Amino acid sequence: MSILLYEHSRILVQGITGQQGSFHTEKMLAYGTKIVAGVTPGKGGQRHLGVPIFNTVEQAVRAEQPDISVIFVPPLAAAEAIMEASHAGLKLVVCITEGIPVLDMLKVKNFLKERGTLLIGPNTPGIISPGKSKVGIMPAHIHQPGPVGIISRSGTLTYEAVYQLTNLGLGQSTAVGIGGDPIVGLKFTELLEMFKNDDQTQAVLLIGEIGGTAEEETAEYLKSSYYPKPVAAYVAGLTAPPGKRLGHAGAIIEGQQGTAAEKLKALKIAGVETIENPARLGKAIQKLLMGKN
Amino acid sequence: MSILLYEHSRILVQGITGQQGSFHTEKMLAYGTKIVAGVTPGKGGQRHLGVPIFNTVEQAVRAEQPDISVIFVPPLAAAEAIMEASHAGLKLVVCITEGIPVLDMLKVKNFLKERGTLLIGPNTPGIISPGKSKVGIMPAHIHQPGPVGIISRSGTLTYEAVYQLTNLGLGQSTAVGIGGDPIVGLKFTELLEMFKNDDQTQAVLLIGEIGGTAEEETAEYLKSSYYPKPVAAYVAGLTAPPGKRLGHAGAIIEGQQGTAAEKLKALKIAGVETIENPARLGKAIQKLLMGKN
Amino acid sequence: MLIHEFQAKKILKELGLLVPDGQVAETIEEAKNIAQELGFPVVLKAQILAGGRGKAGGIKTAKSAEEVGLQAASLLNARLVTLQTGPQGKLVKKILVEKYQEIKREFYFGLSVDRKNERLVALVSRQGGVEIEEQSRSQPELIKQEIFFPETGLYSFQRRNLAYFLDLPAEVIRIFMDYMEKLGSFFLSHDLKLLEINPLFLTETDQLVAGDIKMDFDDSGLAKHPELSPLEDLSELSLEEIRARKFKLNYLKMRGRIGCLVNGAGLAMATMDIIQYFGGQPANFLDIGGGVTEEAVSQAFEILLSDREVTSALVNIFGGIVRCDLVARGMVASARRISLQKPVVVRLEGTNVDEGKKILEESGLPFYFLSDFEAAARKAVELSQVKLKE
Amino acid sequence: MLIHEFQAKKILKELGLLVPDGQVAETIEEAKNIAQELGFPVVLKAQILAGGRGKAGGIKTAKSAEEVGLQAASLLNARLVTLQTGPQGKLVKKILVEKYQEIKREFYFGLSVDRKNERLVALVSRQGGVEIEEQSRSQPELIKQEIFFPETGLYSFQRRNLAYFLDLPAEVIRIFMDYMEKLGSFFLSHDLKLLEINPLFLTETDQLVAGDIKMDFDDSGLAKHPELSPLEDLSELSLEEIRARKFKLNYLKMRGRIGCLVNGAGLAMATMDIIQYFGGQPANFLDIGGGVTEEAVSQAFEILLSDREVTSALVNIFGGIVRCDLVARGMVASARRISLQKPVVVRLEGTNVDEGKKILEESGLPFYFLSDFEAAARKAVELSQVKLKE
Repeated sequence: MSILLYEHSRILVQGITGQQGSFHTEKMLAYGTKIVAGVTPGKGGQRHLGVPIFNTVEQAVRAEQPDISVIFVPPLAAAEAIMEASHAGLKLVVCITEGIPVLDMLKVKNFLKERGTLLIGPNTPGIISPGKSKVGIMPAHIHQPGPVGIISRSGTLTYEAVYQLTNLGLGQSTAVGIGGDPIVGLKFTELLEMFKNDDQTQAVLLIGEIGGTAEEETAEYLKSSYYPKPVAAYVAGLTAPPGKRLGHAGAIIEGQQGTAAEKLKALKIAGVETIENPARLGKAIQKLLMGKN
Repeated sequence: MSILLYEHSRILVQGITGQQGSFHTEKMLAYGTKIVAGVTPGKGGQRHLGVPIFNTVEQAVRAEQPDISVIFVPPLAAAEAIMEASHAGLKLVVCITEGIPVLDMLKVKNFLKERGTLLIGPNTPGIISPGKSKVGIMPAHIHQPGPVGIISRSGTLTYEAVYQLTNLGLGQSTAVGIGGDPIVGLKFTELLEMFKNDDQTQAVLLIGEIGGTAEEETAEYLKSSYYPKPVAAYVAGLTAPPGKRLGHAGAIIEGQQGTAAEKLKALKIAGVETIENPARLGKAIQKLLMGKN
Repeated sequence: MLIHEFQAKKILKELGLLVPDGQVAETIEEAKNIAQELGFPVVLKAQILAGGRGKAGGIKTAKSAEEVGLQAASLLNARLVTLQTGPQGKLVKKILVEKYQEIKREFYFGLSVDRKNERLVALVSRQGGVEIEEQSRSQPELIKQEIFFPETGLYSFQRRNLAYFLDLPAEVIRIFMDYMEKLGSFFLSHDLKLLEINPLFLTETDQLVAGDIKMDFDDSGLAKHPELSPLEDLSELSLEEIRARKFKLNYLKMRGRIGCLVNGAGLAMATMDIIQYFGGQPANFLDIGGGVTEEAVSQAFEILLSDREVTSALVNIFGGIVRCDLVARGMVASARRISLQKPVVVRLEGTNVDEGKKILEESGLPFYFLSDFEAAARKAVELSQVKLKE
Repeated sequence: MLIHEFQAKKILKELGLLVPDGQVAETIEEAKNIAQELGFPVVLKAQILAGGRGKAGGIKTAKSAEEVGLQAASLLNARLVTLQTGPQGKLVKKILVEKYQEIKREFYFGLSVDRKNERLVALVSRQGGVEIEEQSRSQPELIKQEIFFPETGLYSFQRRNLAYFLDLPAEVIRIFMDYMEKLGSFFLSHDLKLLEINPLFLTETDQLVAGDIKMDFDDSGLAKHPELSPLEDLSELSLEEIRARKFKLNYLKMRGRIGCLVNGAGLAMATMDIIQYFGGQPANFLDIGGGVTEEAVSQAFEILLSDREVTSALVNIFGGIVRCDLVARGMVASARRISLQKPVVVRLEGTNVDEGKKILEESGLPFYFLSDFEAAARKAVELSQVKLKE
């Protein structure tokens, strides 16, 4: 039945009247996402795109009981926006904003840990459960409902993967962008655990990239949990030079840590179907699903 | 078998070379307390009263594996001393120091919460399990082993209670001073829970005082837990004027909160044997114990 | 440590926040001059370290120099009795003369330590100028709070939550958020226990102005902030209290006839309580503390006995850290100095008790020794009711 | 944002910490003058934004003015190749001339973000001057770390733990604790990602002096600290990189022959990877980003095609936020400007793809359209191997 995001999920948009917020709220509404409230301090009481606006998340929560908040506020205000959502009782926050300082995110993580709020992102395209709801900025039309769960550190590369899958007739249960920053909320492992328990999902595609150790930890998790569903993985950046940031704040090989080769190796050892040709993301999953049936 | 402090408990003294630290370390050693290490930055490597000194708690822990740390450092250094002990892995800290700022203590409580360290005090005479070990500054000779657990916000008043009990031939399982400050570590309820599970303890004497709501919370706890052992309580300060601090930083009636009368009333309703005459602390317990047998 | 309204307002001004124009006067003449300079009407506010001044007539308005003179005369050097001063009231030595504010609304804003839950609380009310504890019971819907911690302070979204709760005009939201930020930082950096702005005025020109302020600093935190010590006003203390402070004695004057000298706060309270239990009234709370010197004991004893109301005394020492012989020596020294005439019941227990008793006995002074707590209390009560020999 | 050693040392000095006396020189003459003033011997250190200078010959000692001249001449305006610069090395435009330090011991002190565990780490080593990552594997017993968080910083007991671990002389313990406190505060207040003092000298006179410093600021935090922006040195960037930055393009020059223009960092990396997978070499990483303008696309395309090494290009756009028509318009504009002569393979998908294709087709320019990712990559590789028409 998909993970995190469902047909009935009630969505709050923080920063709804901004340029990005407006643009994507419109697209989300068009997809059928139930956007029940927006927050822009100072614009409370107005409506925007038909959605009621509140001055604070707390007021929005009281009036409209949203389940999920999606954040489109500028980078230096975004950490507070995440905490505000958590403080107001939201259990899932999706932060689209790119460029939040690392130290701010460390504070956010400590804040959320104590309150049990789940975070997706920041610097993520968001979440889509095709045919049900979309909370983010991904182009909706390439998606279709189906058996493949996707977890990705990248935006457009996820669209590429979805596109390949859809062209092969393979739909997606939920596609989740975990964000390209060094410090993000939910990571591969936590989402794999959710996909494990999701009936709709029959295989999972992981899209990693250079930097950090999230893929290595994932390999460890998959091995030790005897993960029951087939998993394929692609790791972008085999050609990336060390010490340089490649677009995402988190995509950087530091010292000897974070190379794509090491990550692929670890995943392969853990039994993951590793993909070297990014034009074969869909095909790899197709093979896994066929092998399964 | 007593609570918190046992015959074999290994004790570390922070601030062992200071005037207070020295004086009481000597008394504790005389009582038979197993003091295995002391900490005074800059004096590591020396010995004091036969006890090896270390520069940091961490070094002391590595070398001597203490179970409990007792703190005699000055007020503005004491909050850090508590955190240092917790950081180094100690599971129980007894802070004798009086005069730690309230905001510092709030930080300490947050720090300890995350690490699972128990704190007794600050501004406490400490803990004694008569016949076994003493970690604190109470006069040892008035104590004797026996069936009465004592939990008190006061120092000398506890000695008074112990003295009355001992004179009646009633010994103590463990006597714990929880401290006279507004923010302290373990409170009545947590210690009552420990006494509940302690075979040696057959009755508990609570000594409260004006200020705060610890006694009211205790009444709540006793009621809702159907506390199985008899409990007597005295609350000092029936004659105390409002808005004035009576010695202890925590002993102040603020607004309408914290009067002795209210506290006694709550405890009485909860089934506690309340004592109005502080010369009858021992007698009240004697009565309870006789009623029990 | 409580400080005066005018002191707290000076701090606010230094933080860049608004308070009504005004100055402190100690004489009627000064009050008139200040008022003339400010322009009329003005408000005269008695400066005492206790709340409840408004209801007690400690705050007056004046529309002319003449009125200022009359009001100032009625306030200055009078004893003001409010719900918080106790029946003896407090002597008014200073009045704050302020320009009268035209206001649209008044709020409450407070920061405090929530002792029970071990956290800090920022609280606002839509209607200030009233007693907040009472309001929180009678009209909780007017009140909103945000909890916070010293490590992180008030988050800006929390300040925004509070600001929007007050339904402030759009332009004032930011100002109030800034207001809260500055006060929150000051609270944390200076170890306050309580900071209340009540009322907080919203003026006709949409300015936020602190009508009245209460600031209570954590005594235990003062050692970190030596710059605050000049703010301490000892003039409201009794002479006995000032003397006791000098010797680091925890002393508090009460209204009874039986002086108490005890070590330990809990035992000192219990001693007061047992006196009342047996029908007497304690004349004071006195905890000589653990690190007391012979000289301090001697001072303490002298403070007790020189109280004219006192007709007997009860010394109750449970020697732990404190040695009974030291206490005895101190007592004898002062008893000799003031030639003891009041009956003193002595109960000594604990460290060096025998030596202590011996010293007292050998002094030849009229001490009554009773080792039983109850008997000692009864005796002290009994003796207090006997008329003193002239 | 990495800054130079001499810049970081200036910051340390402002924090009241010790660094060797010295100054920056851009010419041999300047170097000689500085050295004369400092007295001999001196150390000359090439100022480039990369580590590994010591082993690569970027740090020299000189005992006389003559030697300074020779060494400065060998360093200035030469390209220094270290393990961290890549094979093309970095042009040395400045050298730091410092007084030589007599030292007793050298340590390592570093503050960094532990990305995996989402916390901060303070780390010391008993033996500095070596590569710490390697040392942590080969001699972990020399190293001690304390973790901390931005809300609370390094506690003083943690600094004490680190100080005592280094077996510092008693008098130096406090100095080092103060050292760590100042740097810890600076790290937190200025959004650093990494701060390394390596080596940290203990001089013969028991002073702690920073031998070398690396400071890396979080790019995302720079907006909070406008005062830091003058520290940014763009002179080590290629002209292409400088131009790309101006238009907020994520561009990185590589050494291959196939230029890439992609939207999205992940897809851009994947595009590089697929080029290599089919035997080609990417000439660059280029993510035009989500909020790109037509002008920026046009600049990006021009940067690609004007690279002399580039023999073909692959444009891979998956239009989400980015509209294909906008990209197409930008491409056509620049292709016309520079009269496109290199073959360009174009793959457009997503938002407004048809309009985009139409614009490219109607331009009459020689674009190769391939909607399949793999086919597009193969074609780009194939074309890169064809010799350009003269």
